[in-house]
Amino acid sequence: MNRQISYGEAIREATDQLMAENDRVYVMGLGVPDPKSVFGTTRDLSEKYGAKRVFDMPTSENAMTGVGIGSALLGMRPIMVHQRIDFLLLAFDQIVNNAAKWYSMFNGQQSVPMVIRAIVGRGWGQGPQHSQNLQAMFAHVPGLKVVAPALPADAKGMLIAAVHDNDPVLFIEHRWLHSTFGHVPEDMYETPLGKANVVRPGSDVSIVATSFMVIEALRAAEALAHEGIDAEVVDVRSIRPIDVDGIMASVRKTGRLIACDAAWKTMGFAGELIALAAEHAFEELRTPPVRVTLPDWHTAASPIAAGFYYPTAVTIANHVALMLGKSERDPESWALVRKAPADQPDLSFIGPF
Amino acid sequence: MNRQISYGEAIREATDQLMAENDRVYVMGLGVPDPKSVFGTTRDLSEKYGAKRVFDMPTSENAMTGVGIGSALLGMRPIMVHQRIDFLLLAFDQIVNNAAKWYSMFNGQQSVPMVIRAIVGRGWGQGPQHSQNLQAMFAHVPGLKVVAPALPADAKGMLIAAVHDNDPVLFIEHRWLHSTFGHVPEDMYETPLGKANVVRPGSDVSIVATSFMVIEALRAAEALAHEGIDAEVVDVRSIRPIDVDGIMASVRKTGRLIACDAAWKTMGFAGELIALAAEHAFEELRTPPVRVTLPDWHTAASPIAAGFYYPTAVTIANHVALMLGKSERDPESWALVRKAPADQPDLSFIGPF
Amino acid sequence: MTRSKYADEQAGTAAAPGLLAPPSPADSVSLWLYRTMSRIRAVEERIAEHYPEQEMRCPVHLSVGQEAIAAGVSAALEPNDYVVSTHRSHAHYLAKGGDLRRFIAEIYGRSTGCCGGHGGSMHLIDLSVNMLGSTPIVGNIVPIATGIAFASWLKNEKDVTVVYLGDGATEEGAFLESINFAALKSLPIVYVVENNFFSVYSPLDVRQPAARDVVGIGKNHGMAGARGDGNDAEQVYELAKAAVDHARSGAGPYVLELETYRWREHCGSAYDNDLGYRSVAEYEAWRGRDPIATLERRLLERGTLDSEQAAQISNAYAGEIDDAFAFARSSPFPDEGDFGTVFSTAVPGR
Amino acid sequence: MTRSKYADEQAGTAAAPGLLAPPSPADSVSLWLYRTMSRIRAVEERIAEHYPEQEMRCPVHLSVGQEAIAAGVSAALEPNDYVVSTHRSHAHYLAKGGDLRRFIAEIYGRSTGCCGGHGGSMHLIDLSVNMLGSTPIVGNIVPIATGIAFASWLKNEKDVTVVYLGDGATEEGAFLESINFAALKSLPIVYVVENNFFSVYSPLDVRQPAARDVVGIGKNHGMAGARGDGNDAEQVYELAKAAVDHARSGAGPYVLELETYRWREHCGSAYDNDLGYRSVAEYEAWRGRDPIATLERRLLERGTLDSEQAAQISNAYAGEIDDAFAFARSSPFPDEGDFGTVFSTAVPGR
Ligand SMILES: Cc1ncc(C[n+]2csc(CCOP(=O)(O)OP(=O)(O)O)c2C)c(N)n1
Ligand SMILES: Cc1ncc(C[n+]2csc(CCOP(=O)(O)OP(=O)(O)O)c2C)c(N)n1
Ligand SMILES: [Mg+2]
Ligand SMILES: [Mg+2]
Repeated sequence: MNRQISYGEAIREATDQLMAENDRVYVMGLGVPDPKSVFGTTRDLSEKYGAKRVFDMPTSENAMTGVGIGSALLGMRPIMVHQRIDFLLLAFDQIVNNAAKWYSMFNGQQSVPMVIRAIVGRGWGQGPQHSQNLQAMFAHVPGLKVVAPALPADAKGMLIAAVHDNDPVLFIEHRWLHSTFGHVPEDMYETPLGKANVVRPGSDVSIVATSFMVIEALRAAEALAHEGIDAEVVDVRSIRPIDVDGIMASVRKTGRLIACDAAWKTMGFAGELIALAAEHAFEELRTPPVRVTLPDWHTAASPIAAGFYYPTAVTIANHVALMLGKSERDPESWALVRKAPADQPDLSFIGPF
Repeated sequence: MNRQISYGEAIREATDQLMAENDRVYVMGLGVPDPKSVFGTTRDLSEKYGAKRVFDMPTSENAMTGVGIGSALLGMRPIMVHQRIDFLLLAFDQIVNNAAKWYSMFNGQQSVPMVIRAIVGRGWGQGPQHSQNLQAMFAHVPGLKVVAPALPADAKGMLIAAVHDNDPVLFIEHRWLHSTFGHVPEDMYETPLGKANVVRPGSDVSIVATSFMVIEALRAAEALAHEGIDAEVVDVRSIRPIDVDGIMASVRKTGRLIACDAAWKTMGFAGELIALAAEHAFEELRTPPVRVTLPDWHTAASPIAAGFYYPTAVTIANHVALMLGKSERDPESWALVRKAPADQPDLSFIGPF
Repeated sequence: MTRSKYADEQAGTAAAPGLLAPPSPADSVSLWLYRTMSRIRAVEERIAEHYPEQEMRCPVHLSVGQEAIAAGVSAALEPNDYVVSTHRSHAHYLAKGGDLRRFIAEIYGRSTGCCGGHGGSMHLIDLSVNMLGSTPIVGNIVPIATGIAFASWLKNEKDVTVVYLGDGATEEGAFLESINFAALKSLPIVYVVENNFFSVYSPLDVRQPAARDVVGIGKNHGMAGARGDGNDAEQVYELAKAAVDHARSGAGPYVLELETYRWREHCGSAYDNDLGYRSVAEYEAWRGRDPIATLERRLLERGTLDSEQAAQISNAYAGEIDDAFAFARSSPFPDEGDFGTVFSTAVPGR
Repeated sequence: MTRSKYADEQAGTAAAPGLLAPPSPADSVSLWLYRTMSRIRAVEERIAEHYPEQEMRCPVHLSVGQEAIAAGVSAALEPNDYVVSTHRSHAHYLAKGGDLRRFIAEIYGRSTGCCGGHGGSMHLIDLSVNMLGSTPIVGNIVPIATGIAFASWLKNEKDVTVVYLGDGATEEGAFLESINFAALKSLPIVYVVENNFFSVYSPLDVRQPAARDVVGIGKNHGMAGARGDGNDAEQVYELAKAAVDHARSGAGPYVLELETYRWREHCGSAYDNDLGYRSVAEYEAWRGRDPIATLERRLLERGTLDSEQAAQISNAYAGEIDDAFAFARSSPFPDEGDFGTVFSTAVPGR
């Protein structure tokens, strides 16, 4: 059976199954039980599992993170939900100093099985304080797992793996992925954390991408195929731990790396990928690796800015062509690329996000 | 005149001169006016400039950062002091969302001329929550300047430049540098932000290092010189903006890069240096670049851990030798390297820090 | 009712033509409140009208129904006093005298906007009237405000800072940290808590214990404070006047909790009672307490206004608003080169 | 004085040999308090004696002078109740029954330490007595404690959580956020604020307004609370008993503010009155209120103890302490391989 459901629904289903499986799982966050239920990802759960296990919380991101951690020490499995990852800036102390360290600083006597779902966005005038992708900061911290599935099946499988995992996991969802569809098995299953995934095999170049950039990378690869370029697309999935072996296998094979990440360039995850390639695939690299990222400035609210700010399939494909020494691009192939304003995932989307 | 003063005294002198120059400069922080005066770096300032301009604060790192920012909007020039950078985890929201963005999000109408001094440490049983070096997280954020001078003269010149600068500057001091001595001019002067510095010219390899790792790199270079290896040591000084041109000039010249940073490896600043080298010095690189960093785990309190945790001159020199194909090291040259327990800067140091 | 700096003339003495102009200090306080609220309402209703066109491509948080607080507090302020606010700042910006054209242009993402298109609706600023900015991270403007007041204190200046915050924002630790410092240093600041009983769709009772008392929390820091009806503009003005006078006199910070109600959806322009997060009866009860109608009734009773004048005022702002929207829509978008500068002091490196 | 679970026998009935052993539930409460405080004092004085040898290579924050709080609160707890604490947690750990050998070994950085050498003095833990840990980032254990109590609440368990925090920690926003949530959910938790008037060398008056009232802040969240003499162990016990009973009954959280004084330096083992941050007169006045001597006087007056027994108790712990130090010093350091594991669930990647 090839059941197609959305990424958002996959998250809801995983949560539902997790809560049914283990009564220690609870879900908290601003708006979790409200009528919009975090873009539908927690729909009906409070009705099904009760207000004690599915609840709203005060606007107290810092302490509420600590509350999750403390409860995890007593065996609970909290899933904390944030409509925007930006709000986690208030909770860095709890996440870095307590969640990420508890296991090792107390010599493995206790662990913190907590999942923090955090949504990142793109476009629609969010402006500088509601649009960041802070994964690099979290991925720097030993003891934290950070994942960012791109496909609905992985969203379900990795959320289940994350809740089953004994360590704190930051689970990053891109808002533009919620409405993407794909095959998702009905049963419970785990997609392993720490493993990248080759979503499109190819031989000429490795496009290694995170989260929504995987979608852009696939679009770019499709367009490039029409120009005779065979790109491999690797979905990073796990920002930390990084699947160095898996990703480097691709880079060693193609000898070319385009690292795509929808976050700031400097000190971002794309740079780490390039550093790893320089260390681990030095001999095989045929051209200088390239980062495709957000520029090093703050998101501006004006819709016009989206066009300058967000890298797309076109950006990626241009870089690939340049890397392969093709100066001319085939206009035909661009028919394949998404047509919508730069600040909208598709024309059906009505703001505000 | 070759006046030698300590790094800590250089900071005190710079602050004193800044406060005398401009009555908008004020200094706040836990312990700033107390008898220990933040390791002496704010000694006598409250007596000289009064309790209104040099003051202690509540243990409220988040709001007090905002207080600094708000006051800067009205033309004040706050210097905020933290005895450990770890405490800034509580203030990420104010630093990232407000300080770093105010200038661009309000279209350049106001800026935030605030300096945050943050001390990083090494050794002496600080344990996992009092020993971090979080510069990579801050260096990811557009709109923040992050500096980490290694030499007393730069400590003075860069603090003066930072307070004169109209943007928020995170000024990172390594605790083990406070008691190092060097020539420091008496007059006020600025050392430009955003510029690296070749502290030891050489031709065989570029050891690019931050903060206290510059001292270790110089020790390593000295030892290596006795083995006939001519290492260039570059003091990064400015973690962000990164002096890409200056640093890459060295890497292009030697074709070899050892990136040294006393912070976690993955997603750390050393990785960014290597990524930059792969992008900008691809043709010139002769060997895979190498990171010398802390390992990806949390500082353990036991003194024995310091020996496993902190990279030293020996670590650096071993990597250089390996990179240059020398498998044997000359034991003679090690007489040059510091002899003290791994958790102490020198034998005169008495804990606790 | 005491007089403010705006009250050089008696109520009702402002000439009819004045009624058609934007509120000005020549009005009596009550008339000024009425005109200011009417103007804010007219502006926001126009935003709501056009918002579905998807040309204002950024979130908007309307304060329709909550205008009395912005008006009443602003009437108590001197021009040099400072104001900062949150995601829901339209009313605060306008009441403080923020430029209408630049506000609308900002929502339209144009280069002529008050942030040149960088900020959008959640980052309003007009330095010419000491509206120093607004930010949408809940609670994070509160320390900034405290710092502004601290700078006044350091400089021995008498300007008062007002920060508007929601009931939700008082749940952030930054609020406690800020009032503690403000009380410690006796800073000239007024914390205006607009309690509209909701944070997005979450009612107070899922976020705060029933007994929670934000004025009391202030008192336990030695801070003066008061609670009042946020839909009664004259009451707000009286309370704000006392609070601002207190702060200006050097007696220290003040917390004012004002109860009110948001009519339209949390973010966006529609009505959202269909979502079921609040009862229609509750909503209707609050609509019955419309701050503008309430004050209008009083002014008619008092003879300050007649009904013709009232109608005139209600319609007085359409032209100005037409102009602001036309200005916004005809203004150019920023260029690519207008983005990307993150530093005020340029330095080498990247 | 009411009886605790430890009070199966009357005061004074514990046999003399028992006096030489570590405190046990067989004691009367007051005797237990006296013995517990004496033991903590003896342990910490021994740490102070050896600390200058620079073999305990980590910060230590002694609670000499503050023992009554740890003792009095712990006497009110059931074994299953949870405790967490701060940088200054030696007394809390010992009073809850934390293992002495593993504590000393931890300060010596040995593999036999309660954190295997990972934590040092600021991260004490003994799961066998539900001492769940301590952390030195000021205030950051408070939300953790609240979460532990929340888990009890979720599971409908009656265990009470106690979190110790300093006067400085109440300045962190996390404190407000935590009590708000605890009050919202009526969690079984007692916030024990040890007000020793200083944060490092900074007195209260540079950090908090004079009128600040932490019990009042709790009350403004509908939280019960009380203030008391933190140097009177029996009073602490009475107050703690009421607080713990309240929390256990489901009536919700409780805040207890207890005033006390640190005798030795903030961090380290020396005396530091020479620094001049506090007056010697103040220090001497507080030394005159030594919690151990105070209780001893009372017990002698009451005839619960005679002076010989008192002396016996004071000296009763030397052997146990000798043993713990010998154990620590003879324990091996961790191996290199004992470090570096940051995950409980191993996954591929790095
Ligand atoms: C730190 C943070 N958490 C959550 C949000 C999401 N959010 C946006 S507005 C809002 C409501 C805040 O409620 P309140 O302060 O009462 O203001 P109101 O919208 O009622 O005016 C929330 C929770 C945010 N912007 N920032
Ligand atoms: C967030 C943070 N800020 C500052 C410090 C430095 N610091 C360590 S202990 C301490 C004193 C805290 O005072 P209090 O809470 O009253 O505890 P006490 O030491 O008096 O027992 C401070 C400020 C810290 N550890 N964490
Ligand atoms: Mg509200
Ligand atoms: Mg204290």
